[in-house]
Amino acid sequence: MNAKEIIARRVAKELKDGDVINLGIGLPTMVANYIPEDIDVLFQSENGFVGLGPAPEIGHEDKDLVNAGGQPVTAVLGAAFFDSAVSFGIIRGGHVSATVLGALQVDEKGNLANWMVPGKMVPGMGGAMDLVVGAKKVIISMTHTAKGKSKILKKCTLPLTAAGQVNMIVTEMGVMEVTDAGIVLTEMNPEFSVEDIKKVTEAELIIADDLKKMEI
Amino acid sequence: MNAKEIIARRVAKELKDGDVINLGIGLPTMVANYIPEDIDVLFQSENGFVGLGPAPEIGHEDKDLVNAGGQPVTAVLGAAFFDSAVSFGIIRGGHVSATVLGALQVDEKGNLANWMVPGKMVPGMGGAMDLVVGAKKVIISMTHTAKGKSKILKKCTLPLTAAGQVNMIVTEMGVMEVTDAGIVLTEMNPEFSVEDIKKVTEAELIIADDLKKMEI
Amino acid sequence: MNKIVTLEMAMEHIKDGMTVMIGGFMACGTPEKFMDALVEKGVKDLTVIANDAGFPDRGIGKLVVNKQVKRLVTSHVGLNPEVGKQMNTGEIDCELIPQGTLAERIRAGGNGLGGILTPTGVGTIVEEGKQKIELDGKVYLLEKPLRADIALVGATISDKKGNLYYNKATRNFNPLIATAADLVIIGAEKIVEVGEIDGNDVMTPALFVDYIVEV
Amino acid sequence: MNKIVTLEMAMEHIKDGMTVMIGGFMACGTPEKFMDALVEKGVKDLTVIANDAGFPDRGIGKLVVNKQVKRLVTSHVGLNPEVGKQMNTGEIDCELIPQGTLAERIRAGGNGLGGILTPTGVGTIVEEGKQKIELDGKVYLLEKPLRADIALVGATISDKKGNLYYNKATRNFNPLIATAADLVIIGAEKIVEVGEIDGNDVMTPALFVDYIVEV
Repeated sequence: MNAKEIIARRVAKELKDGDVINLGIGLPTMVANYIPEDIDVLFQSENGFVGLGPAPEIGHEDKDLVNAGGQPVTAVLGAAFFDSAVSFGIIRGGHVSATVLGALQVDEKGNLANWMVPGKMVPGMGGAMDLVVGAKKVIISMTHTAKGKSKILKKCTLPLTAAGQVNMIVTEMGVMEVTDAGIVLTEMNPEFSVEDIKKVTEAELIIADDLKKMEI
Repeated sequence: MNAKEIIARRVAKELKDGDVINLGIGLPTMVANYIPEDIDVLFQSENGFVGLGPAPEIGHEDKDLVNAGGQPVTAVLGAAFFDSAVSFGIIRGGHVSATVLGALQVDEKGNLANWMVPGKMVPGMGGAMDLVVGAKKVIISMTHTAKGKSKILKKCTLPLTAAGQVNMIVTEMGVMEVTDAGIVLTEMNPEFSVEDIKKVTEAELIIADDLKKMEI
Repeated sequence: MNKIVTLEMAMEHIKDGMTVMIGGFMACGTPEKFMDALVEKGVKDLTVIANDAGFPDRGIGKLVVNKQVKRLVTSHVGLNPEVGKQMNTGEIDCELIPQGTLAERIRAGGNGLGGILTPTGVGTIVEEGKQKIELDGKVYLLEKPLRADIALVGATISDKKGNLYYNKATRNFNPLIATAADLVIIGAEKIVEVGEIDGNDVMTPALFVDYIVEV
Repeated sequence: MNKIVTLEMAMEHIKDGMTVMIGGFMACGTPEKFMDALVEKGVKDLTVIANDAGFPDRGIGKLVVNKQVKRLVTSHVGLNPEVGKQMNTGEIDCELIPQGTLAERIRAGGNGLGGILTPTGVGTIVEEGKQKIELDGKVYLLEKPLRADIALVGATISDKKGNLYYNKATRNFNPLIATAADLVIIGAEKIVEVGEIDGNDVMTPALFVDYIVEV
């Protein structure tokens, strides 16, 4: 199982029956593949609907039905469409149970940077700032390091997406919760040791008293 | 022709092809009866639709279709229904060409009082405050006096509905425009003299150089 | 998740002293069966947020007549003389709000906004106690969000998941209050299978809905 | 009043230097024929307000590639690398706004609000130059309304008076911009008789619409 699959499988276990979930593009999108069959989860697509389904078969694309990345998707039975003000009313108003997003950097205060690298990449924040502020739970799903460098920092150096909003970080190495005391490692992938993880994490890691094996 | 009919007929002449009009309850509602046949006017009902039609025949009431007074009405072909936020977005956003309302008092600054008499009548402002602030043109349609007392004052004494928003006043005696200089009598019902009108108007009346006969 | 419950089960959530938003405009679109059930249940000291006070024998008016409402936040009480009487005796506390402002404040409460700036009410007693903000030469009132413990929504059709459709003038405040309460209970005239309301025509997405009662 | 015009007649209203809102989300729901016509017409120095910059060969992106946009007010430009290039050369001025804030600012512009308070962007560079307001212990940014000279709206169906219906994800910013411009031009895939869109299902009432082009 590769790192991304480990992460997506673990994040999927966070979702509960009746949840409304917004998945970011890239790795977070993979979470949809691992939802337990016995629960009913609705995916919200910030471009204007709830009830996002999988990609259509080739030749069955509907030009009027795309996701927030502009890619053809399908809608499940019971989907509902709305305009962008309603869509972000749902997001900002706390009606999304959780948003799963990637990150460039996260820090001990729950700050998140995932929308620009000054002078290099300025794609715009799209809906990310609203999602991170508005969703009831913010789950960051990302590989633990980028080119060997830690992405979990004492303090973000890139421009923030939002201050103090991250609740949970899931990487291929483990699961971390952001608390008032700092970042707590609550689950660990048994392929790694605590020392392995600390070595590639710039932030101070608090090890949970009841540190568990990461369920995947 | 009684006073109310004179007023309603004259107000109807202010309306233009393509206008979106909100009529208050009571006298203003009568305006709908006198719209010229060659123009297309849509009536907005602040409880949530545009395309208000006349009252239904007895026995043909639709419980789901009432006006802002809770009375059964009909909808014209091409009517559109919406929620109260959209309804007042239309009103506050300047998308209503004119609102026609009654008044307890109007004054030289274009102030309007029509929603409460302290200690006596406190029905609530309903949509009146938004209508008067938001509509492109505010036309007050009312009998010139109440129990012999002037309703067109130097300064309103009752709690205001809105400050400085009235554009035009139509009574059975004439038509007045509210300008920066004060209230200008622009048309007069030939049954009255300028002196007759001045006598029952507490506000200073400026007489238009081209004072016309009131068209009804 | 089954959201369909009986009238009795739904009404159990409403307790003395709660803040309840109720949909409808002069009783059109108000879930009337919920009003009757609340009268029967006798729950009291309610704060009711709604467009108007209905009529004495119809809509929200029934709760007022039965003296179950301690505080009423509304735009219009003129068609229910009982409110005026109870205001005079001090039995009811009534806060009057311009209708458009009431709609926006509820929308703000449901949409995570900290407030909105409106020109409505400037220069009137509505501005008392409110922050005034001048922007680009125009003065606005800062109006704060409204939320409730419970929203009682009247819908024409609900599907089994809670996607809602309102007929004609019954829509009014119903979709707004459905966003702005901790618990949202629907009184639907008809419950249909999921998919029977086209996704384009859904006026309140099911994600806002907690319980559905066929009334 | 006949609102139905030809593409050429509609495009005559768009002049150099104007502010134009354009509907659509990554080109889905964007009136594509209007984009092509504007490229052909060569109108320049536009300020464009839209969710995103589309793709280089689709949607709003075409106007950027053809260097007709002086200023872009948007939430996302990541799928159109041409914007980044023109930002570096100073040919385009790009203001990035969180998507939900952009939607609310346009809605405020069309609904007569002086602004809205949002928690989005607090503690980020988005707050630079903006008034911060603390209410009940929470900090918000005061975001001001946006309006335009022209709105170019993509609709699936318009009736002959301009009542509009948007299919699925094409709705996005279209109903919002239809409220917030001095002149509103609709590119409709299909024009039907008045009454063919049920009044309950109208998503933009005709009163907002000035011109309709069948595209």
